[in-house]
Amino acid sequence: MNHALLILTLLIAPLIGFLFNGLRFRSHNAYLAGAVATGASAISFLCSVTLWTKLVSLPVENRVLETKFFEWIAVGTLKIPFGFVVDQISIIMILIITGVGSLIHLFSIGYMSHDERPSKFFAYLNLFLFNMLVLVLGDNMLMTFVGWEGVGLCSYLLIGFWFTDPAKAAAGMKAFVTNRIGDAGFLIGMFILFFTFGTLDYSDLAAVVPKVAELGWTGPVTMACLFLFLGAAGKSAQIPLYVWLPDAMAGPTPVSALIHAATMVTAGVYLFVRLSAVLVLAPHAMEVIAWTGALTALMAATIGITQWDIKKILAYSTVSQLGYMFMAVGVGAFPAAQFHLMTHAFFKALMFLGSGSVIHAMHEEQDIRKMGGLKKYLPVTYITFLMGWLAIIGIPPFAGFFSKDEILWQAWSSPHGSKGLWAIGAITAACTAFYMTRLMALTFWGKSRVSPDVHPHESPPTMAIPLIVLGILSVIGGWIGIPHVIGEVLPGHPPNIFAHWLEPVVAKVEAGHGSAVMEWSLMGFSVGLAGIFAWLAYDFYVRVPSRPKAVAAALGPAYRLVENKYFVDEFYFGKIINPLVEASKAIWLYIDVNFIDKATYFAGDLVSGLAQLVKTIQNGKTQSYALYMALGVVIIMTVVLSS
Amino acid sequence: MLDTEALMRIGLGHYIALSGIIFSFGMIAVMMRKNVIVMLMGVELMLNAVNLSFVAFAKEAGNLNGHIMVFFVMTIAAAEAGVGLALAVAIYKKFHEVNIRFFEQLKG
Amino acid sequence: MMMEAIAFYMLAGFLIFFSYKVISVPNPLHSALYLVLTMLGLASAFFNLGAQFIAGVQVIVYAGAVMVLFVMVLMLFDLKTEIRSFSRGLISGALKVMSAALIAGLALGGARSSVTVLDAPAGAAVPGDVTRQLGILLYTKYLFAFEILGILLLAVAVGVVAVSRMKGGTHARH
Amino acid sequence: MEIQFKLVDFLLVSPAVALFIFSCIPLLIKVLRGNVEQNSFATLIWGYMGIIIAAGLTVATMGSNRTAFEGALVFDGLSGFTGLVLLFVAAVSLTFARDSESTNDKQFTENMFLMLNCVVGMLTMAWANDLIVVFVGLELFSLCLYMMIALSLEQRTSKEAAFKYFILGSFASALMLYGISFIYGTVGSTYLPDMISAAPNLLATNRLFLFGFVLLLVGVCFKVAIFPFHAWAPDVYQGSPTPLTSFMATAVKAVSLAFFLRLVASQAFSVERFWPFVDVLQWLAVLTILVGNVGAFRQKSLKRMMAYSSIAHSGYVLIGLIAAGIGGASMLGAGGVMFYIFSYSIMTIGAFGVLHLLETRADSDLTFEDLRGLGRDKPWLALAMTILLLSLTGIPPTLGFWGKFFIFSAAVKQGLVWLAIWGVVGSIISVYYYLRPIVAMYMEEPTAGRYTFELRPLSYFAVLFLALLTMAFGLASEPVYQAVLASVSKVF
Amino acid sequence: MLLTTLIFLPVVFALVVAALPEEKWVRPVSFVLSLGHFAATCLLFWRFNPASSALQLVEKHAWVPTFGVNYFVGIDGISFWLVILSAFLTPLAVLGSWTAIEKKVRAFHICLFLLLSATMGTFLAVDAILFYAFFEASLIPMYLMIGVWGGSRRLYATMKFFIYTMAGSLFMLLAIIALIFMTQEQMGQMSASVLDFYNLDVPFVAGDFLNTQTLLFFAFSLAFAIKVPMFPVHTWLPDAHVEAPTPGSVILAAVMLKMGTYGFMRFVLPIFPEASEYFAWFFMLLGVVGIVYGALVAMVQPDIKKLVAYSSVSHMGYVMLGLFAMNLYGTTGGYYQMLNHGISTGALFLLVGMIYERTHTRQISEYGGLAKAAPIYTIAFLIVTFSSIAVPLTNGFIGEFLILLGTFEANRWFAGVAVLGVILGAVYMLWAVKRIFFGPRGKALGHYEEESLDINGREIAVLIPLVILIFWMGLFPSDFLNWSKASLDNLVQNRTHYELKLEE
Repeated sequence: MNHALLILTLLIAPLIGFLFNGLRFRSHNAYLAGAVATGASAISFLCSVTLWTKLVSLPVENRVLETKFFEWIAVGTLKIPFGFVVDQISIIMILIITGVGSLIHLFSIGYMSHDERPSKFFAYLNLFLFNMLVLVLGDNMLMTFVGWEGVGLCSYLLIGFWFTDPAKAAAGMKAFVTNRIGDAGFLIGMFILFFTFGTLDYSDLAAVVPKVAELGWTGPVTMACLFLFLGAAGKSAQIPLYVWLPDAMAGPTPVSALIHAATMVTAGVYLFVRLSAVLVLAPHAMEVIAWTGALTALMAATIGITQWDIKKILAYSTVSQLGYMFMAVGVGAFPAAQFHLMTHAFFKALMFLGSGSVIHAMHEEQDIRKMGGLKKYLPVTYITFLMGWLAIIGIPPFAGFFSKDEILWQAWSSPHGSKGLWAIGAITAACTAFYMTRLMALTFWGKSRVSPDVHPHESPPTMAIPLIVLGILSVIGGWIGIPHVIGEVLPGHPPNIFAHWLEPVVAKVEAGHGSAVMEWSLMGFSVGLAGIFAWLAYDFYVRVPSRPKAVAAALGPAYRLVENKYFVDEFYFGKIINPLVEASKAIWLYIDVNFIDKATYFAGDLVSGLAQLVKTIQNGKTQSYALYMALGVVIIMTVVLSS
Repeated sequence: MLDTEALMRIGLGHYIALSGIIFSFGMIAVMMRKNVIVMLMGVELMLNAVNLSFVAFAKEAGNLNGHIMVFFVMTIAAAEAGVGLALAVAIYKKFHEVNIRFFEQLKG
Repeated sequence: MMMEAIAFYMLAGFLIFFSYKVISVPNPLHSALYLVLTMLGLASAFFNLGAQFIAGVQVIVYAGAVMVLFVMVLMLFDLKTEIRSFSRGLISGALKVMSAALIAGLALGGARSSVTVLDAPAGAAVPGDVTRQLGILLYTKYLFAFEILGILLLAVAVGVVAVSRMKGGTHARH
Repeated sequence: MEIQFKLVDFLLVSPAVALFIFSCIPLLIKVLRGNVEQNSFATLIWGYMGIIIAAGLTVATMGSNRTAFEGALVFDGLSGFTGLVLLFVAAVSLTFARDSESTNDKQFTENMFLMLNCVVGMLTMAWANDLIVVFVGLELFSLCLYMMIALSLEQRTSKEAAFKYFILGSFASALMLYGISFIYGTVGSTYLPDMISAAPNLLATNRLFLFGFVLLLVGVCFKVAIFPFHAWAPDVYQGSPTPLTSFMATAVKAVSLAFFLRLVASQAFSVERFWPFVDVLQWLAVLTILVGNVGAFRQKSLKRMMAYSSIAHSGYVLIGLIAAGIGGASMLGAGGVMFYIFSYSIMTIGAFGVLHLLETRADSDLTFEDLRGLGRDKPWLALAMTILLLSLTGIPPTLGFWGKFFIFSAAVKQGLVWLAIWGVVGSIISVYYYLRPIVAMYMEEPTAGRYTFELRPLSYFAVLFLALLTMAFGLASEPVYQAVLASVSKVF
Repeated sequence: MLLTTLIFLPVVFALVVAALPEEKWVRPVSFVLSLGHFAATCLLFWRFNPASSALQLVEKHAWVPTFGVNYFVGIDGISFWLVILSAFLTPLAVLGSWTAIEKKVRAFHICLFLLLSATMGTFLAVDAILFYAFFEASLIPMYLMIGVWGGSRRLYATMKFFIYTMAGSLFMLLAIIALIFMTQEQMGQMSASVLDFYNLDVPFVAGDFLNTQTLLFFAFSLAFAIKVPMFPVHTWLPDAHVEAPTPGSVILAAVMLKMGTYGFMRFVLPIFPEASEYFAWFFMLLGVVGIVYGALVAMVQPDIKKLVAYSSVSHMGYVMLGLFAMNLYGTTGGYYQMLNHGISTGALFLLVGMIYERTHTRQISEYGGLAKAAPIYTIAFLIVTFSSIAVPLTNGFIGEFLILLGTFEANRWFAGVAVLGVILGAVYMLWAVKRIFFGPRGKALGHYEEESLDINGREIAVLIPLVILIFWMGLFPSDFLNWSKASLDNLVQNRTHYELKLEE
């Protein structure tokens, strides 16, 4: 099978799954729908694996499998092929997408078995898969944009899947609109790039951009990167556009796992890894990205500490982790960003699925205050969730440790990085450890607070298997990216396979300045910090359950600020959206109805008034008419004779 | 200031002035009298004034077109009088008065 | 010259007086009678201007026939002196008088300023036998107009009869 | 001096003679049969015969470019074309008159007699080449009209209309006559070519002539209903029986405008002294358009609305007249005017015809409400009315569009763009009131069974035919325009 | 003869419909006839040569030769798709109004056919006067459609529609007349042919408003801007749309609005190149304002149809923006957006009409939960919504993207503001979708059983071609743009000395 056909199959399989399930959307047969969808996803995964093997067999410097199906848009010099490229970056992405995707599909069969519209759900899921694949495989920015909007669309559909609840429908809309704001930025970024470099093709861009760099003329590139970052911020939930992601938890939990943790939200990171060659030309933009990422990470992590909804906590955690990734992008650590993307996909998908399993077991209960002590009811879930927990708080040798530490180290050592960034990253890591442990503690440990009429039960195998697989991945997923300093001391000196793999395709930033000692000590510091805060959380929520309240009371307004998510939503609604709606109403009323229309009526009224005048003059008196004539003659004659 | 010489030398101007005055009286009758028959008389007066100026001009111009015109005008004036009076009679039959103020139905 | 002037001014005075009376007396019958006098005066003016035939026609047709018709109709109506013989409205009244006066004034002014005409010798060559010339003109150049005049009179006759026979007319049969 | 009658003169005026003779025949029959009204259809046939023969004779003499009676009459394209329009209009109006409640009574014979003689008067005016003849013709048709209006069975308003028209018409005639006397006094002749050749010179030097010329135009403006001499029109049009309104609104305007065209052909407008008057005329055109359109804006009575609209149309024609008068490309203006006369006559008489078909009583005064349900009950009539109204609005490809097109073209060509813009503004206003009948016919809730009566077949046919003509000549306007250009080519 | 046939065949069809013995035959016969007309129009795919920018299939007959007015029709790449669009939508309108039009069915279809004829003529006329004639004539059937078959305020709306449009176009008539005389001065003989107008040298003075070209430019622009409609002369559109019956709305939005933009492409840009360029910023500004304004106002509309109508204002703002960007991207995008708008807004109006037939309300507040009650309908609506808000792989995206690209090239600030339309478009459409389809059952759904509100086979048949086109146009824009490419290139590249040659 040649690669074009493989790529086609890869793309078409979910599409066929979508059409199959979409056309029989009324069906209640979750197993058939799930089987088809999962099958489609699995086929894609197989294709991805095959492509990977093909790619590996190619020489390092030319690991590209390209195919152009047809010319999509061709106007003037703008030539956009419907083309896809599999290279070192996209292969990782498609492996994650189809791999994790398949698992989540599998999980969904069980999860959605009692739903009213399983076919619809799987159709959307497949459609999402298709769009995500287009996003990462597209060989030019516009194709990426196609997928970019497409995944947004599917996200919209899936968040609002249970649309009869207005809040859920609203969440979907919020997600789409927020994404659209980003998309607008993406568009402008594309325009700038197009008119600066004359192409939107990734390979062409990579080829052309350095030449521009020689001119030292980077203004447009900076602007382009900032606008693209707006797009990425929308998609990947960064400040100021992160607000949609917590709300997006309104969707079914597998959706949260797939879209809002593992794949879609990382698209922004992917974009910048893809455009690393451009981004490195814009150091100012990188700085903005890094700091925004860091701040997002911190902010989301702090919010995570105060939340009670299991999925919300995970959502804020996702935002926070995405912040990490952007921090990595911002400091030029593209492989690190991509690496964290991958490990995060594993453990966050795992945790979401785990939470799904919990919610499933708890009969749609999401409030962790009503859980506790679930480990004895849900052993598989508990164990796998534990893996995820360890991974995310960065305990070696779990996956998260390697990727997160890599980022922190780069933030410290990269020429684009700074101590401040590192510090924020470290604080965030501490917070992460705290809120994740809190989550574990309240859900699985301690005393059960489950209401008596709920009888938690372990999930069926279709749900368990993905958990187990992802759990394993969360443990071992990081081992392909072992940092140099650790690799050195480990037996067999495992190299940083991941970084090497990406090396040919991402822009090189000059090596960090830092000694191995420093790296070790920072590593130790952050792990220690995580450990301390994890213990602290354990202490708070398991050993002395009364303490959190006391602390919260002691913190007072600060706590309320964080608990209410810094009032960002309130700010957006109160200060931007509602005024906009009111202003629109005012515009409609005062400009359209009362001004333009009134102006029209005024013309009518004017004529009407004149008509009244004419009618008054036309008074029916013969002698008045004679007078008009006489006056007419006199006036005409006066005018004629006087000149 | 009065140019007695010019005033004494009776010429066309004098007749034009006379006809103008009579014409304006006719106009005033038409425009101001309420009795339709007097209005008709006003029209006659106007036509007569015109006749005067025609005749005066005919003398001036030295041809008879003016006279022909006067001849026609007189005939037409007579016919007009006939028509007008017939209308007046029709009005009178209905309202027992011949006041123009009855004719203000059509307006606006 | 002098005599002519005096005669003209007397005539003019009478004419203006009579015509003023026509429009100002409240009794329409009196108006009609003043109109007769005006027309007679005009006839003499015509005569003065060398239009003897026209003057004759004026006396016979106008002062005679037409005015008889007027008077007859007025008698038929048996109108009393009108209490309000003028239309209301001070402003419109003023405008009416003013515009009428202005038209006369404009005519006069026009005549005054048209120097070429005014200074031309009055009473140039009017052919001697006016009536004959008139007849010839009527039967040559204005023959058609003359015929049309005939049609006009016929039409008016027919029309007036028809109007009179209408419901509400003098000769209505129902 | 020998008095000679030239046979050719009589041949040339034969249309008028024929009309007169045929108008007398039914009258004579009536009188000889004991003054009993004969079958109105027979009377109508006599009238038709007269008109057809007159039309045939007009066509036969057209293009001869002769003068008759020592130049008192002229038979050029303009008079011929106008004559044909007049005869056509008369034939249609006669049909309407025969079918109308207000005119088809015991006196229809007299009505027809008067109408045909009215046409005789109009033909005279169209042919006239001498102010005396002009005046006689004008008076003949005016007097006939006064009496015809008075003859309506409708008692009150028709009398009022007749009387108003009569008084104001006489008043205007007197003014015009006064003007003619000044012209005569200054030119020394009533012969129109004399006046035309003397006009440029005299206008520049002689105020009396200026005054006379203006008064003459005022007389014509009265007939055409140009502001401020328009005030009679709404009242008279509304009060008159509808067949007569249609006749008045079209024939009188046609002949008066044709005469106006002769006057502006004198190149009087190009005399510098006369420019103020041309300016005044432009303002009058604007005001006429505005007064007409604005006046029609809020009318309830359809006839009154149409009356105001006809004032507005006079304003449009006046634009063309000015364009024709100021020289340069006069043919465009003159052609536009004649075309407008033609198109306006067909549209307006058709629209009045529709109204007359719907009048069930002699004193009917239709309002917009009365049209409700017409689209359902009388679809073809409603369609015809729609076409005619759209044509009056100037929507292509109807006749009315070309009328406006030619007029505006002339204005644009002559640099009178501002007049054209006012014309456009007027047209926009007119859209509103021309569409209101369509709204009433099709869009408002119909009242039950209002139009269940049979339509008079002849008039019905005539209206449909007019609507058809409106469309047909709209689609093929070129032949008409060529004919029109040919008709004015000798005058300009 | 093909073009003449296309123009006048509908008139014949109207007569056929008028002559049908029984009213129940009117709908099927009209449908078949309109399909036949569409089939005839499809002959253009064989007869039209897309490689040439020249005017093709020309027919020319003298009409009013005195003024150089001819019956002169021809087709080029610009008119090509608009002609096809008009012909394509008419059968759909007939099918879509199968049950919506209850009274005077025969008359309605006659109007529809006459309208088709007029729109065909408008797009095919090459003679300015002929164009004007068709342009105006198209008003009448639409006027009747709104006025007779419209909603409760139909009289107000139809009057407003007519007067607004007429007001603009009359000034255009004056401008056409002036151009005709200009041909006489410059070429020695009067001609109303647009081809001759292109060769005119219309005097232009930059900076001075009262110069010939500027005045003529604005006279034309006013007529077309009202038709488009551009802010601030758009207020007739919401009223007209709200009151019009479904097929009327469809044709009005999909075809008649295009007459305005087509007019800009056919007349304004090539005849007045300097003035267009000089005032491009102004029209771009109006376009941008229209985009944002239309979107904002659409957002707060309580009535679905009004919302769609204001969305039209917004979308047409994009078209104008693209056209006045005056580069290849903008022009191509603008042109493509014209077609997109025809498809997607046409479909939206059809959809709104379908649900209105069932619930008899268009108040958004009375809806809710429709997705459960009418799933297929919801799917269709969503697809069209996504097309309308320009989600990639639907047609709307291509147009919007190219327009924004072109605008960015011409003026980045305008592009920056216009991009807001992308966001706001999503806001107003999705908010409406949310309120109509999601959430709990609304009042309007009343007593309807689950899924009983869903659309039937006929309605699905109406929507399927539109949905197919949405994706086809989104996936393979070249299939469409290739037919117009030569003409659009010609328009952009030779704008200052634009010329249209005649084929053969």
